[in-house]
Amino acid sequence: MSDYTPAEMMMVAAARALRNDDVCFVGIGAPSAACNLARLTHAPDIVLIYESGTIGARPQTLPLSIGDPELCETALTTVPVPEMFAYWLQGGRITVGFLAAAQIDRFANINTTVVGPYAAPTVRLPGGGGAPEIASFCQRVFVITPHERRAFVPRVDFITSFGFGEGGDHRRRIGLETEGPVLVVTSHCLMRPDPETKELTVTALHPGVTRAEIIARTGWPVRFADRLEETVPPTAEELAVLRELQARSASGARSA
Amino acid sequence: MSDYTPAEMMMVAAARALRNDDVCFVGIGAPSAACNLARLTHAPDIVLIYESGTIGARPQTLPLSIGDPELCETALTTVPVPEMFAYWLQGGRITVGFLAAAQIDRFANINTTVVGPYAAPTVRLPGGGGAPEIASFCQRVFVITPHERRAFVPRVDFITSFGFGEGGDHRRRIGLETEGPVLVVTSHCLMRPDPETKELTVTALHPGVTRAEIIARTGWPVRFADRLEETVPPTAEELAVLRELQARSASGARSA
Amino acid sequence: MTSPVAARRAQLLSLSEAIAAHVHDGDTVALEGFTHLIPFAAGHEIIRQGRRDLTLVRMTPDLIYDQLIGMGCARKLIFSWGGNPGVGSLHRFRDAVEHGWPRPLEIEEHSHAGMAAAYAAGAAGLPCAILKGYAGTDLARVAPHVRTIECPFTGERLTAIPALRPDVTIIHAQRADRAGNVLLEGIIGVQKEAVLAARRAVVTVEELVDDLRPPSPNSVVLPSWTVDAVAVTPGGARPSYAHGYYGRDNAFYTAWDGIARERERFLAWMREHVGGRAWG
Amino acid sequence: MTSPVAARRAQLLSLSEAIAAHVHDGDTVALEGFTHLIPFAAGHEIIRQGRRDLTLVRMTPDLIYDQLIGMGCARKLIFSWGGNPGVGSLHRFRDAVEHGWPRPLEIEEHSHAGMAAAYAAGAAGLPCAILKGYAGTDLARVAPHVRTIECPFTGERLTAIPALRPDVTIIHAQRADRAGNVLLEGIIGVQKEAVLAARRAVVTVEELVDDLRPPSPNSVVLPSWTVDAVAVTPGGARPSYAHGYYGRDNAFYTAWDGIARERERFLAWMREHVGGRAWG
Repeated sequence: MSDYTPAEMMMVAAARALRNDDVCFVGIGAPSAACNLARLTHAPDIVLIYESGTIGARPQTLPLSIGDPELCETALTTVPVPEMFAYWLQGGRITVGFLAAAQIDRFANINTTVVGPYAAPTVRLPGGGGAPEIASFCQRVFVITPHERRAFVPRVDFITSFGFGEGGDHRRRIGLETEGPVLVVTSHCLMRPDPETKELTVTALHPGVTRAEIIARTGWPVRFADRLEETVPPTAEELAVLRELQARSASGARSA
Repeated sequence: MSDYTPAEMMMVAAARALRNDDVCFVGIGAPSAACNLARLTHAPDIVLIYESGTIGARPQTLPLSIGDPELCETALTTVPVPEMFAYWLQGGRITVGFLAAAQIDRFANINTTVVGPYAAPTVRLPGGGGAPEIASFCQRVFVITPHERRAFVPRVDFITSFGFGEGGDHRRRIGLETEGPVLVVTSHCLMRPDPETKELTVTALHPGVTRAEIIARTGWPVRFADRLEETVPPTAEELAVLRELQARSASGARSA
Repeated sequence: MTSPVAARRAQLLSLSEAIAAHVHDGDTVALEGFTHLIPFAAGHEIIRQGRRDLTLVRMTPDLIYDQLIGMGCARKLIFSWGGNPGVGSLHRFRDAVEHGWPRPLEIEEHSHAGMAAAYAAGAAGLPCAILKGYAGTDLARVAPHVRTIECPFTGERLTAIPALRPDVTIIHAQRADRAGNVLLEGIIGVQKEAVLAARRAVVTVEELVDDLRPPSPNSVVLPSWTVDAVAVTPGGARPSYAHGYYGRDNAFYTAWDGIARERERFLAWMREHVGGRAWG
Repeated sequence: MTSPVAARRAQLLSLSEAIAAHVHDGDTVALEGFTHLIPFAAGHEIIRQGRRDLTLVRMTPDLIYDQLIGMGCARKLIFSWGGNPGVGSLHRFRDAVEHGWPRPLEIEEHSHAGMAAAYAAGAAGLPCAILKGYAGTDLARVAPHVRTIECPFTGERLTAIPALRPDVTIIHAQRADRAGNVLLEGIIGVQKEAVLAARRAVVTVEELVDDLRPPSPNSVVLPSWTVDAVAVTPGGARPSYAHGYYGRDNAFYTAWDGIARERERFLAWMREHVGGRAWG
């Protein structure tokens, strides 16, 4: 079994959570890598949707933007952006939405808007984009983000995308019928919401990762599942496909 | 000057009211004949829009339905029906809308829904279709209809398409910013709303038509303009183009 | 944990199997196609299978609903223009509304603008659509489904219409590929909205192909996972038309006026043509 | 008696003429194109002509608004995602929001869903859009332009967003014909809505052709009478791309992170490249 990085483990673990019959709303970066890795391994029929309007895209390289030419060229169809958000996302046709996070809290609320107060931020982040409605209207949300203490905070500075709010049945109370963030894939572990409280709980450690590391990298007193599993390391095939995909993409990004 | 029918005079008079820079929302039948006659004579650049979504159609025959193949084949572009009504008609991009009427009253309100009570009609007519919003959102509305007493009634049984309501500033009072039915072209005359009261007033008689005939064919004590004009009879060219168009269409309608 | 949405993929069925599986007595059924691609063959199969108490939804009922209504399949009609385009009345529709023959027909009437917006709202998962239409009309007065709503920014009064959510939408398209993806082109009407607004969708197609060959990245394609059944039905839109396949039978639309005017002649014609095949 | 709508026909102008005629200090200006067909050349001409106090509208500000903001053209930004796609921050946008350099920047922030719906409402002549979005978000809490409205049929609480109506929308398209009709294809984004929502519209195109050759009856075509000016501007979308003409310059998007990080290097780069031509 070959050597691999925590980032590779993260993308492989996220890819494995996808099913062949999923319809995914894909973000750029790690989510796109995970979705295309799944498509090129165990989920050949998975449907990938990018918010630029491309439905059923099958890129051979990882797009740098959500509107790269290859997405449209390989898509089953391309629709206008207002239609994408109205008929396809809000219409409830997406099974899995991927989100990345600058900050995520113990109830999987996500901040990609500001660090500090909204009116006078110390760091102005890009903002919501498609994320707030991905969090509301996809059947399930997978969060994929490196496990660093500055990202895993007790309470986000700004709720860009609603996870479980203050926990419990908060989603239902505000009228959301979807499942929300059922899985958080980090560079070091997998977290899932507690069935009752909805607090994020570590359910699997990636190979070689200790509880102490997770505790040190998490900004709240993190809980671990009673039956804590160990993630199966990336297979040679998973690593080969992922690295090929990223190599092709890197060369693409260099060329004009 | 060749002989012609009242229906031909009506279509020719309607065609003349159109300008080369008009954008017309076209209904089937006489309106379509008038608009295409205008396009093939004095208004070659006129834009014809059919509610099936075809924009800039240039049919060589008169369509039987508003969705005949030739409309799409000759159109500049074809849009979905919801877009047609939202972005193009409600969006205020149409200068002239044509309406026909089963019943029209002295304030140019139009009924194409029922004769008799709505719940138990003696005659069930097709209904509104595009007409209610054509009447609201086109800059100007032209009504084209044969002049028969059963059609020109004091008060319509049902307001399918709002003209001037009870007259005066009724349109403004209900929030309509468009001009409304500024011209009614019949088989026997032209009528225009009085600038103040908005009551339909005869402004021109077609050649050979008498005031007595108009009075006999109109269900209310109809008023005549002080300066009553006589419509210029159809020219040889107008008749030739109109008859050619209708001949081509008739043969089209016979073939499968 | 997979949602029903994901598991959904179009099945390739015969027309009779597709109608039997997806159209039930009492359903709200939309057969859409705005003068183009009207799913006549599917409508005839519904008649042959003797469905009853249907709520029929169509912007322009056209001849196909005149036939379904005249054969007694419908208890209610939701529509926006009920005529024979360019010809005149739909006599079976009129007979049902004016005389309750063969049975009374409840109607829910819209304008085209309102009904198109209601389908779009259904496709978008919204409970209602807003528009500026129906100003000053008696339809706004008599129709309980036309209400007003105030813009929270300008205070402007707008019209609200409830979203349309048929139990099943049936359309006819030019072609489908073997995965069940569907393509339509030409006058596309309100079909995408009607399919996406419905709980189930059945599509009849002219042909099954290996490659949809969409003429542009933006032609209307309905992915396999938005459709429940595809039935290959060549000529399935006649006497309406299929852009690129066959023309509109305007002569038949004109002839229908005479066929449908009297009950007996209508019934005889239906027995002869829909019991068997409708158009050669 | 002819309305302004009818008289309107696209004029063929040079890019500098088009910007001078249609973009004024203080205007609300939308340059749209969702990663594809971003009108960079038009944005650079606005910078060269020294426009000030603009309210800039764009779902994804992208590099072009980073440049306009960094050069001090804008007093306000209306947007829904302000990053360098796949790369990271827009440093000039951040500097303006975090430190008010070169001048304070007021922001009106949306989600993509809300902003796309706001353009569509503008195109449809509605005062507002309704959607189910923003549930539980702090944006709904801090943004005065996000309000709630109740469905008059179900009582469901919906989100309302005011319609977007720019003074002028500028887009880049593949081609226009000599009558001024415009065609775009590929990822079509929100351009149709942005053009139809605006009081004025300027379109830069790769080429002028005798026949638009629309690849299907349903490609996105903007009729001449919906556009005020067409300016032939080959390469006008670089470093974005024009489907069928040239690819996206991903390497430049990556390089921009270094160019824009420091004020001095940014200013030097702009002087050198936008004073003259931006990309070879």
